[in-house]
Amino acid sequence: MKRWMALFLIGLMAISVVASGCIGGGGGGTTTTEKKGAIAIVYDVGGRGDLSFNDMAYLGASKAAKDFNLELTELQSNSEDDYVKNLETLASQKKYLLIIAVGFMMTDAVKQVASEYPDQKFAIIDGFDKDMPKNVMMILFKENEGSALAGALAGLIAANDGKDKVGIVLGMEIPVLYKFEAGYRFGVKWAEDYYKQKTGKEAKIDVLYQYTGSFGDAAKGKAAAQAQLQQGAWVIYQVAGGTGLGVFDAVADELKAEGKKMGPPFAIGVDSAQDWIKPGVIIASMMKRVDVGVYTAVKDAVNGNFKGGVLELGLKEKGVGLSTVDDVMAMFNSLPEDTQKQKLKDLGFNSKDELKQYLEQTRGQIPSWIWDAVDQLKQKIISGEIKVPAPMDKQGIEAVRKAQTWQEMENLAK
Amino acid sequence: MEKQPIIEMKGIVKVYPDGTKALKGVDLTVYQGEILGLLGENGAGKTTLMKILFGMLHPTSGRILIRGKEVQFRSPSDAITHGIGMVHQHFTLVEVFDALHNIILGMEGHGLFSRIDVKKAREKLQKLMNDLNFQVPLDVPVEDLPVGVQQRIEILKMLFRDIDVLILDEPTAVLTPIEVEELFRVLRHLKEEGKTIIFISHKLNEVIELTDRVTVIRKGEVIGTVETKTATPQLLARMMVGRDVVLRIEKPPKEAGEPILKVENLSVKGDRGEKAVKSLSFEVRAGEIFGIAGVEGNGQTELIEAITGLRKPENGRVYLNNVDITGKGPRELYGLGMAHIPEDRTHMGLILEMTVTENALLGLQWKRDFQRWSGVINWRRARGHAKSLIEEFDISAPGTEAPVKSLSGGNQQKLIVAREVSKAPVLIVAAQPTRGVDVASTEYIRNYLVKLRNEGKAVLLVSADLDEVVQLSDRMGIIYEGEFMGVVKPEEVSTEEIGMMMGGIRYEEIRK
Amino acid sequence: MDLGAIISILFMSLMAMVPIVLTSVGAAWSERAGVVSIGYEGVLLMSAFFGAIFAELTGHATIGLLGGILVGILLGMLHGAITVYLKGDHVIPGIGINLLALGVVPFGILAYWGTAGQHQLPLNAQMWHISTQYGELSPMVGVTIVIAVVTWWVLFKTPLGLRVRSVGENPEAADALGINVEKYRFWSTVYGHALAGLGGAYMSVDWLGLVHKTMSGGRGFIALANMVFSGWNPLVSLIGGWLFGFFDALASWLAPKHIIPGQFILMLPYIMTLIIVAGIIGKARPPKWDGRPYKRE
Amino acid sequence: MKKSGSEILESLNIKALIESLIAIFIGFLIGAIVLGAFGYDPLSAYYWLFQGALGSTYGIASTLRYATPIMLTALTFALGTRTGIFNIGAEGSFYFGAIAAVIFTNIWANMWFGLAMGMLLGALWALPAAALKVYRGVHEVISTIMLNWIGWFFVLWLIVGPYANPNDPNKTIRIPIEARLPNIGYGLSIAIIIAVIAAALTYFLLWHTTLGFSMRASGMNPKAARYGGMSPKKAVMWSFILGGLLSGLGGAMKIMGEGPTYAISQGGANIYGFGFDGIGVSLVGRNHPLGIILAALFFGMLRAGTALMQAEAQVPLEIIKVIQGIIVITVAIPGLYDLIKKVARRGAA
Repeated sequence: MKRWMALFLIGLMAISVVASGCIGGGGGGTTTTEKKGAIAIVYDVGGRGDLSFNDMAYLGASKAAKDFNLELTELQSNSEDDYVKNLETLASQKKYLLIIAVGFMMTDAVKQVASEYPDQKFAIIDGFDKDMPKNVMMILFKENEGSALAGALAGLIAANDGKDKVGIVLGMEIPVLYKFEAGYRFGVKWAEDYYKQKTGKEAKIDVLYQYTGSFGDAAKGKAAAQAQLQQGAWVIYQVAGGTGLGVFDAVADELKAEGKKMGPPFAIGVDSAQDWIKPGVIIASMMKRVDVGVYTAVKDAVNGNFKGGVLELGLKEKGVGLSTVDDVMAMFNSLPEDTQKQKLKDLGFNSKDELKQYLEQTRGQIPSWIWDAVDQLKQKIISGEIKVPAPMDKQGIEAVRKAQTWQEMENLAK
Repeated sequence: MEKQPIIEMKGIVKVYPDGTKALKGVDLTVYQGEILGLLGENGAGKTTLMKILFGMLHPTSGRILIRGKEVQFRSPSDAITHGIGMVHQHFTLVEVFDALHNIILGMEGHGLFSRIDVKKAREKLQKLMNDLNFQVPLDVPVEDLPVGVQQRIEILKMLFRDIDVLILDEPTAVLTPIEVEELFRVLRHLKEEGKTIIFISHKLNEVIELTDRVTVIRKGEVIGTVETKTATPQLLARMMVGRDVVLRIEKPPKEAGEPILKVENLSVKGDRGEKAVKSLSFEVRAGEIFGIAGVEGNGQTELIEAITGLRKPENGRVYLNNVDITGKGPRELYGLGMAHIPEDRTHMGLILEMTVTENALLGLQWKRDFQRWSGVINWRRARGHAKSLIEEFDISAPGTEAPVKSLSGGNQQKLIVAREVSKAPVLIVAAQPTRGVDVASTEYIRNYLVKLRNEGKAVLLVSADLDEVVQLSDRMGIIYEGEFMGVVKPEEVSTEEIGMMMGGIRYEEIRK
Repeated sequence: MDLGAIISILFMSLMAMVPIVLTSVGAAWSERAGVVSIGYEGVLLMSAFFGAIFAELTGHATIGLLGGILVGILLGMLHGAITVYLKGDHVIPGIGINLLALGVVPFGILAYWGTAGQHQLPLNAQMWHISTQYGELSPMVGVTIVIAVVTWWVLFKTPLGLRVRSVGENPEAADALGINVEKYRFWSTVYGHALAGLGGAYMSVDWLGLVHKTMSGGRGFIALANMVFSGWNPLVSLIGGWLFGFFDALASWLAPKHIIPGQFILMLPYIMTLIIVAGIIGKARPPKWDGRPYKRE
Repeated sequence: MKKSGSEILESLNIKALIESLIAIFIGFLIGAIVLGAFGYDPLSAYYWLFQGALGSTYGIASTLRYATPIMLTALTFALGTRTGIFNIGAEGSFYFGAIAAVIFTNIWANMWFGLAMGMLLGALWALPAAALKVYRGVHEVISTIMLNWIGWFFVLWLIVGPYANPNDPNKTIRIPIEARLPNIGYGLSIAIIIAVIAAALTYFLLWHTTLGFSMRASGMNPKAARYGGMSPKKAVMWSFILGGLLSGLGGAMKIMGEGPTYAISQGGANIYGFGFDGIGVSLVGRNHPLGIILAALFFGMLRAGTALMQAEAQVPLEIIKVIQGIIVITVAIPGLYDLIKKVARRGAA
């Protein structure tokens, strides 16, 4: 029997290998054409495929690589312990024009490695340190500004439909997310005020919020969103990476249950223009244009304009903003060809144009004055007339949560 | 009526992988409808023979015929299909199942996925129990039932499978006298029903009371078969234990000194909660070997464990050199001058995976001699110690750092004896000191025990080997079901009388 | 809390219970036969991944579920081969399977779909759901209930179940009555892992419609806790698993109200299990030969 | 402490060591087949893997850095198995060691104090499982799995709540500079030296002390240990406590010795998984401190090499986990050596 089992085990291993061979496909294709140089990108632990900022960073880097004929090297990080090693390994090769670190988690690592390699140029997304060496460009985003637009959109949709709750589902409770939450709350309060001024009717809109504790557990996101929907949330903003995918799912289910193809209720996407993931469900996305940031950094490095220090991208710099249909289509076009085809097939569209039409139709579900109002807020923020709070710690966010009006919140921002 | 042989075993030989010859060509005939007693000391080969008949062991050579047809059993279920059932000394019941499910297990009827027809099974069982005129509760988990009832469930389990031959291995060992009576009644009833019963026992009275014929086995050979009607306890005892004494041990007469070990009214419970040792009292004096003879399983193990600190006694006291040691742990006892040669060499006396040195240190590890500083072992000394034990006791070992499992059984045992003696004890408790040990080592160990006695140490010897006890002891107690049937000087009694005491007859009764 | 909310929580908890219940029921069966595995976390993850591939290749969610079962069967055979036939340790292979899953799934997602970490399933590869105004229900909820009930029934009412339990309680006794201990143990292990495989595939092709590299999220361990909690009884596992789902849903429900830190709610099942195994409340006794290899003398 | 190398080797089982090497070989072999199947070049992958791990001083330093925490958690597991128990609670003790370092160095900025408190809390977290095992007979696999999760959520709460860094709440408060472990270059702290010393001490404990003697004796044969005057219960208790202590030390050193952050990240990402990895290390190292040092270095190497492997061979780093998983499963096959010999003989015949 033992012998038989031994053969079985070996057979099983063989089967598993063959099976994995069958599902094998792409990967590994390295181009042989001459490149003018190289850039490298180190992803955060989430890694590519988050449909969020790691993917956006890739989008920017790959576009830059193509435009400037550069070789692109990507490194995943298995855990935080890998940051220093990944950066150090790349830096020691001394062949990269620029090394881009994606994510605030890498701040300390970049600081350390950059001081060891003063001649190597670095860029870090979302990371800030006041003692950062000169060879590092720190690209920051004003997520609070973008989130304010999401909040205004959500608040107005709810008010317009006579609802009194909107939701936000977040990932792990980390301070970066406080900026999203605060901006969103600000937008909602602003919407209350705007609605009252426009219609003369009182609107009181509560924000249901939940930190799910994870960026990777879609089940949790779905449960959280379902709970909020049941408690009356009319629009839900997701700021939770992979967990947020469950939010879309929950809203889609809700629509299906009501026999609707399009919202409301709606979801709002985050980071990239995520609308295409579930057209009809996602009214818009708060884009954080990590791609723009990365592209800018590479461009500067190529053109010799690279400067260390902070590059802060807000609404004004088009670093954040609500997605337009064109943004969504651009994002969609950046997907691999077969993914696009498959997605269209799933959605039951014959062409990209149909998708585009559908997206426009979705946006048509809400009156245009709402879109105008959101744009109005955007202009005011750009002009500096309105300031959006950006709390960086627990007390800060608690203060925002307590604030009753957007003006109160604005005072906190000052 | 002419007797029909139902089972014929011919020339059964069983050699275990380690070379032990358990059966040396045994012939056994069992007739339809009789109760056959299978009598013998332990190690005689009774159980081995029956396990072969039940398909649990495979004979090295020999043939088995059932109703004249030759059979070969691969497993117990083969035996059951041929109508042979066995109730083991330790039961094979699923403790959490009730009696009903234990009995029908594997014989549930219908397909595997259909519902068990509990009602039908119950009816069938009830009828069976009514026929046999004994009852067991069918719905109580068997772990909650007394052993006597569990045994009946085992018997029912076999009968449920329509067996014709029922083998019972030492069935009365764990029963109370009333339960024994009840069992005998059931067995007689079964006989009337036409079943054949093989009754393994070492208890003379029971064999005489119950069986039709008795086959006596000794050292893997059949000594003879007698009609029970014609047998006397004396005859059976002689057949069972009688032998030529092979080894002679020189033992000069010696006056015993002060009592070293005193045991007073000691009662100990066994693993199943039964009373294994019943209010036993005795003492072992300096310069004396006190032997305890008896068939295994009569409380010796529990007695020794209670004395050596491995088991908490129920009642009574134990004194060593007038110090009350009742309930003290081994470490303290070793400090007070006790040494213990345990009966289970491979599971208790040694750690087979460890080296000779490590084993030589077992129980001595706290001695200052072997400590470099407190808590740290001085292995150089320990190795030296092991080396001196090897030399002194002439242990053949590949080296002090070889794992002990690479030593032969005899040398392993010598290592234990050497280690225990090196503790410079005042009392040596030696349990089965020569079991499974080759002739040369046996002689060496026995002589050494006598030497210790001559040096004035107290020796408590427990052995299932009667020769050993008789030859070595100055005084001996014969234990039966946790009690002494008599405490005698070996030279004052005959082997026959000892055999009768081992079979459960009190010395006073024999002398009457 | 109005009726709608209650029904909604109920639906959520029913959907959430499926992988936990299936795994607990499978694990209970396997341990009743005496084989312990702590590799269910890895089985869930790998079958979620491979199940999704099967579903996408064929365009049928049900094939995906079957694919998950197949992955479970293969892993169960591996575990059974090592533990039952080669008499190996019961815990170590599970550790290896969990570790393997953490490599195979992220690697596989990247290699197969070209995305890192997660993949959304196309609609045609997702299971059809029953929609109501309070939320959705998967037919798998019903299947799970049926599996739990049938498994319980077979385990406690049929000859097969009696034999499986005897093999885990006292293989000697079973062996003496002609029951092939190794065969029963091996196939029980396979069945246990197959159910976990079904649960894993459910997560990807049915419940969530996506594959994520850490999507098992500790459910394999929760399922083990639930199994102990339920006293190795599939029917109680069903209720226990639903309770876990219910508390999970309730915790999500309560979370926006921010009463106690979420971490403490998440701890609850583990604390409860610890209390139960410690015998402080209730009684949980594993099968007597659970986790012990059986060798005939 | 004078001992010959051969003596240590004797306590290592050579055949078992060969089995580990076979397992590693099979792991790489299947890894290569998987890589090949997906269109990657396994040779180049492995070349750059080893180049990355051993080809430069920095690579070697990374290898040592990665080897440190898993060496300690592996020792925890090994102490358990040597005492006959399956202690998979290293993970939980590791969390508590880490959080203890954060909490207590901020009370008194002293390295030794931080390490000591890490060990203490690590040991404390091992106590419930020990007590449940000894007094209630609860199987340690169940209790330690549960305790790991409870510890995980508890520590998550501590790091997001009371001990979050007010200036940078993405992590906990940092270890004060005075309390950090001295750096010996290339991002490597003296943690590795302490870990190797801990392994040596564990060896010394198991093979040179009375306590270690009774632990090993209890693990191999509790009945004989009792006969030898030892207390198997006490041995089990000590095994849990000392094991927790080692993992606690590992957790404390992870935070106190590893830059650049010297803090626990939110979500506990830099303290998660070391206990589980340690089990694999211990199994491959045959539960022997010397074997564990080697196995930890090997596992550390696998992780240190991934950066270059990704950069130069474009191979996803997850392949390393695949290889590790296969190695552990292969190690779990009992009598692997004899099995392979038998199959090989059959093949030759």
